[in-house]
Amino acid sequence: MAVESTNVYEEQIERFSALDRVLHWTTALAFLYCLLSGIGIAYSKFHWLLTFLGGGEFARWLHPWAGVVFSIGAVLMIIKWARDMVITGEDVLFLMRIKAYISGRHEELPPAGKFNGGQKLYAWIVFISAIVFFLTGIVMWFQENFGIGLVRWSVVIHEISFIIAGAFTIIHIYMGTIGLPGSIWGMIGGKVSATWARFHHPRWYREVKGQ
Amino acid sequence: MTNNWIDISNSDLVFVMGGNPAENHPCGFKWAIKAREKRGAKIINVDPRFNRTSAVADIYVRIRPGSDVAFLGGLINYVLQNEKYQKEYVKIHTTAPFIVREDFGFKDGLFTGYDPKTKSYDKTTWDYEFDPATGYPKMDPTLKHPRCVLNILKKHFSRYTPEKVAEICGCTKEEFLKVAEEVAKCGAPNKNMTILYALGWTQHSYGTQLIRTACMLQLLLGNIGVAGGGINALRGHSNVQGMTDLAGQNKNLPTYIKAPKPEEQTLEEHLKNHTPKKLHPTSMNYWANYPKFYISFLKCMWGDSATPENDFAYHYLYKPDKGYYSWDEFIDDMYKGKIEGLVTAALNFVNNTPNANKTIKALQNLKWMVVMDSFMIETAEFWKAEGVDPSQVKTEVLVLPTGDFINKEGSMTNSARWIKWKYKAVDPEGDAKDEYWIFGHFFMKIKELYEKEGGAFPDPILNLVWPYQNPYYPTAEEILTEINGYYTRDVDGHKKGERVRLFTKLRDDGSTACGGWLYCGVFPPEGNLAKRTDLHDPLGLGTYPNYAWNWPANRRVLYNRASADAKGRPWDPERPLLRWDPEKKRWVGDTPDTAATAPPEKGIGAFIMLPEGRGRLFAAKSYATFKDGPLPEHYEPYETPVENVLHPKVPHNPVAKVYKSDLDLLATPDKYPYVITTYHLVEHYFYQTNNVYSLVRLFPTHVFAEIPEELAKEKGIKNGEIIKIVTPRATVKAFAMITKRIKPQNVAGKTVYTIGLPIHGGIQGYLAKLLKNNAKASLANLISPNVWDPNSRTPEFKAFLCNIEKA
Amino acid sequence: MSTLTTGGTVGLGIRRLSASKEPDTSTKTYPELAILVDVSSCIGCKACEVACQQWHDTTPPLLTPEEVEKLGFVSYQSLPDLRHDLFMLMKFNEKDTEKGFVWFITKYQCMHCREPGCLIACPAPGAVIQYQNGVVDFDHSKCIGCKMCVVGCPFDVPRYDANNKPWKCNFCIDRVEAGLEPACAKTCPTNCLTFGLKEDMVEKGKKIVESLKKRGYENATLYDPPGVNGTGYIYVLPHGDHVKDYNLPENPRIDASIGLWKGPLKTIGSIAFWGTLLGVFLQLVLWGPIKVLGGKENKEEG
Amino acid sequence: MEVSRRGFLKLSAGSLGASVIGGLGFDLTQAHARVRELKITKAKVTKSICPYCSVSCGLLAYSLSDGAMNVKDRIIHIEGNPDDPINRGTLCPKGASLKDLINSPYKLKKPMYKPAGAKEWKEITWDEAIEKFARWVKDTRDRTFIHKDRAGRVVNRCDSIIWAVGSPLGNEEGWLMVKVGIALGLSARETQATI
Repeated sequence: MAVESTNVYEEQIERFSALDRVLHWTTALAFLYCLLSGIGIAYSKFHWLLTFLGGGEFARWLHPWAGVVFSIGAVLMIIKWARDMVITGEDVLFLMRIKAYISGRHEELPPAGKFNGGQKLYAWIVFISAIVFFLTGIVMWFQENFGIGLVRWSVVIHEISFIIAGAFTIIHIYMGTIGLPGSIWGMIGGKVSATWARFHHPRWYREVKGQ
Repeated sequence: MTNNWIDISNSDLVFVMGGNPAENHPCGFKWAIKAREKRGAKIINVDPRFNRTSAVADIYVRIRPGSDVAFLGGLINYVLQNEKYQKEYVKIHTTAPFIVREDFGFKDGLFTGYDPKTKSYDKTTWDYEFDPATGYPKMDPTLKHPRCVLNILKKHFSRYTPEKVAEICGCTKEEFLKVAEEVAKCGAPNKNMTILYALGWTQHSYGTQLIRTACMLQLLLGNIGVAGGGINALRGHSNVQGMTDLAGQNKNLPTYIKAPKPEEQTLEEHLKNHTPKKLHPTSMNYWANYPKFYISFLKCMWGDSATPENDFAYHYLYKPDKGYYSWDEFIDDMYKGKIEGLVTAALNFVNNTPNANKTIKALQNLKWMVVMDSFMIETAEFWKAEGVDPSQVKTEVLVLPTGDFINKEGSMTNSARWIKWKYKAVDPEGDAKDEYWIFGHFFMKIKELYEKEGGAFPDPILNLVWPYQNPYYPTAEEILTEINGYYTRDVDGHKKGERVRLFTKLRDDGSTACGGWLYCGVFPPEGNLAKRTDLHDPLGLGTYPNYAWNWPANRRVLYNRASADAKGRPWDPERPLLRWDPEKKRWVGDTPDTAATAPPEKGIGAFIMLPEGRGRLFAAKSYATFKDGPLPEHYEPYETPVENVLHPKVPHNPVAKVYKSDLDLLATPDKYPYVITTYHLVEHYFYQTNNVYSLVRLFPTHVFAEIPEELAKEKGIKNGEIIKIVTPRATVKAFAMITKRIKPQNVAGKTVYTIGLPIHGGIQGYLAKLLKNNAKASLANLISPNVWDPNSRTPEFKAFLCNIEKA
Repeated sequence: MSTLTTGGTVGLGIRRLSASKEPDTSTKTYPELAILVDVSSCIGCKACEVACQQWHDTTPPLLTPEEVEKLGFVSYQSLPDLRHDLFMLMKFNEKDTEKGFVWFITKYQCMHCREPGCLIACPAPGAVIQYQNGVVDFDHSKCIGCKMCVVGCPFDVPRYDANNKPWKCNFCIDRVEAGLEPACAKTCPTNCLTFGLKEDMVEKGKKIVESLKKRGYENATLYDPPGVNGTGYIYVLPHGDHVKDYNLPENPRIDASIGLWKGPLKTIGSIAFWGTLLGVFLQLVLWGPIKVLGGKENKEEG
Repeated sequence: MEVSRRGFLKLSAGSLGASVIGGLGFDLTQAHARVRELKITKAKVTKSICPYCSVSCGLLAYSLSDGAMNVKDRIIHIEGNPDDPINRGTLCPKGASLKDLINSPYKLKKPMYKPAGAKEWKEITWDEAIEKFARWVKDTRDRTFIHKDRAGRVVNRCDSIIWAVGSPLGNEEGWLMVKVGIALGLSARETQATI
């Protein structure tokens, strides 16, 4: 089992600015609420979840508003990070060797930039699903002004994008917390340790260090 | 109605014309639907508008408003020409064999005896030819004689050929023949047709004659007095039949006995004039008992002060000089300032009379007016009408709030003459009182005033029998006792005050008192039969003999003797309304017209109220003929777009009551080309329902006019737009409802458009708030013409002329 | 917990609830009820509409003349559409057809389908109830107001009020439970509405269709749409080839999207959800968190 | 529905297991729908007759209370009387909405009087109203009573008061009004049979 480095002070590199973090967490919280209340509403087995989200009616009321917050956040994210998230050949290679990544054999992986292939993929999933959620959500929210056919299929599409986005979000949350120790602080304090950066994002580390 | 509501389901053909029972009598119309379901009966509907009766009818024919007599005349002609009438029935139950006088005739729209100056007929020629030996009219049982009534009919209606009918009515010949064939089938003894009609026939300037045409058709087809047959007037209010019987129009005292004429100074003279003589040996001529009814009425009114010595207080009775004094002359006299006071109970004078502007103006000439109603009606607020300055109106108005049906115990007589009892559920609203209370207090107060101050001829008031335990608050059953009649002294086994069992027991020696002879029998000593609720129907024909009570004498179908042949065998064994049982030596079935034990051989005529004892195909002068002829004739409405094809020189009913004051203007087709007809909707009842939220809600447009699509296109009128309906008298504003249910018709070579205008406008209840400034101009009767049927005094609401413009 | 207890609810004659397991209802059986609407004897008098409104004490609006002119809505119909305070509506349609002028008059309300779109689409457990006698009713205490019932209903019937709760005809379940007949069926003057057991109503309907055919309406049909397994309101339509003109959907059924959404998508969703959770759990267990390795393993970055 | 002890035990192991996974042990049992109480169960019912058309449908009027004294009664529901052979429980739209007619906000509550030339109604008491009514009739009758007509014949009539009886009146109150009208010798008497 790998041993975490224990020296007391380690050089910290800023990974995310304050704005990035605020943006990420507002959107994340809104999205999380939408996901949970979505599950509560749509899946009868989890209807009990709504009692923790403010009760059935309140959750159904807040869900669309949280969706709006999430959509705005996602759009801002797109504006801010779309450039960083462009998937390159290396990222595709990274994804091809995802099995190595999750089993810790980093040496077989191409050096990752600020965001590795997985993170970029997830970003795009969030961006696209945000738009889909927003459009189908508006149709379902104000269904009187839309044809019944459109409303019915937007329910289906809304759920499909929920399944995709939901699954990847579970992975994202896992990797962000337990999967990669130390990365959560990048998004909370904004700084990561140099060794973390060198290990996970070598290319980004080199750029930051100006080499 | 000659028959009753449930009896309609015994019919083989339900002929609905001049009425819209699906909308105006829905719960009664179920029985026509049941006739179709039970017997495969057909429903035929003839109406200017495709209405909700037509929606369920098998055959619908559109005719122009006002052409009903032509259509019916055509049917009579078809039945006579093709010998489809029920020969046996016509021979023994109608006046077909009677022979008419030689000098009777009809030419160019006029019967013999017309005096243009007085615009009335000398009716001497409208009579039978009497046999000097017997004193009875001559008869020809073989029906060959050229002047027997049947042949007179054949000649008279020969002009109503199918082509002529199509030309006048605006329908096609084929449509007419299709109906004629169905109707003619009902001439067979085992095929009965029932006719359902209502205001669509009565509200014309020749309404009475129009209905007579239908009666004659039914007599020829042998459908009167039979189960599933008859002439069924679907009357208006829930108790209009009761009020027609008991309240009586001007010329009638309660139950059709007559008010005395000035020239009949003694009771004996009056009784002689009104006790008809038989015109056939077998006629029961029941009106011969007129003296018993009359004297019993006088005893009921003035009790002990009506003694044989003072002609039973005959002089207490008012003696009007006008023959028939009704609404039209009321308005005219008020308009001329001859009337000082008006007292109305549950009646909306302004909305119900034609040319309402004249009525509103007339009311301003009154000194005082008392209105009793449960809502604030337009009549009471005539001084708020359009163009009336309240400060100039000198009339003092008093409005007394009355309870409505749910706050009063009492009986109601439905259209089928059933007298049913109802109980009081709740007290009236606020300080409202019911009419018992009001008239109890009113009478005691005016009696007190006359006792204290005297006044003009107080005797009839002071001596009026007022036998109520609480004179200030009479109760329903005490009054019903008066109406039913009671013994005024011990006489042949009956105690004083004991209620009379049936009107056959009434006497003319003053020993019985009876407020309404027709109703005598509703409250025998055993108890109030109006309260009976026994649902047994042994005949299976819907007579329900033990449910409530049916005047006269609980006879559920009038003239039911005519449902059996000369030997007392029912024409149709399947529907044995009445059968002579040889063993029991009695009539079995519905209460018979004649005595229950009178054998058929004696041949007593079924039509017991008529001196001929038979159905009158010809209204002879010898007994109550009509002002406008013994036979019906097609006359155009007073405002008509086309000339009278049969006799152009006499287009309208020459004897109709038409008024000529400055406000009584008549429209002419050049400036007012469109025919307009007014009618009711199922969602409303006159104007009262404008106070009912859940009914006003049913029609979003509240006040609308139904405009044919083609006319709307021509005039560029859009659906839902407010339009003006213009007549020389006034203008009404309404929403335009463009419809396919009224189509243009080709009448006498001209294209005629018809417009429909439901009458439920006004300013009552929710309408004032909803229609705001249009409310006052939304009353349909502002534009109806002041033209009345001469016999029954019903206005011509159903066909007049107008023009329409965008508002 | 949406699984049904086998106790209380079935005892009350409930056949199934929205978003809940279908209980075994073999213990007590109730006859299926229905109302037959014989359009051939319907006079369009709206007595049913008034009786329904009176019994349920609702107050549908009075349109002002301005609203009427703006809507351009002028007809014998009382309002353009059903509302949360108008559970049933008489629909009028004047049309010249090949068989001459016909006035299509139809009583429109919740049809109480045997396969109710609202119940299937509704995600809230217990919000939509189908009784064993076929009546479908809403339970506002369970409803979360997500309007999926409107999406699911093939007849477009449920209407929402300001509290975001759905309203519709409930077959006068309170009257029916107390042994009375629904208010509309009782008041119908011409017996166009008949209330009774479903099989009796179907049988009577067929007999009326036969008699209509004899009277010249060749394509008279009995409208009991199989797409929703038959309905609680069945119609005898004299002009069976003009179903649309009667303002009735031609072939109402549960839309494929709802079937997809409530069926396969739910299972796929559950699989995806649990699969991913299992996946990350396995990663944690098999390879453990990907830690930053100090010292020798990653000497190549050096 | 409270889950009775026996009901709880009936939770078979299978469903219990599923619920643990599903609800983390939370048992938010289904409170099922309760059918609305029949609103007319305890109400007093009175048999009456619809005042509108001449079918005179029999109807059952349900009022607010069981008829106890301390109750201001009010109609809460009206439906057809199934035992009336003519309408057999059916009612048309007007009959079905009779409750709104009886409880209409536009019902007149007090006698009202409009003096000559006035612009608005004035409320008056019943005594004043009856007094005025009787006084007006007496004055007009006394002033315009015709004992003998021009030809010297006894006629005993008064032509200048119109006494109009509407058809909504029942037989008894209608006849009472006519009886008073005849006693007063009013010749301008009419009933609403033809308009």
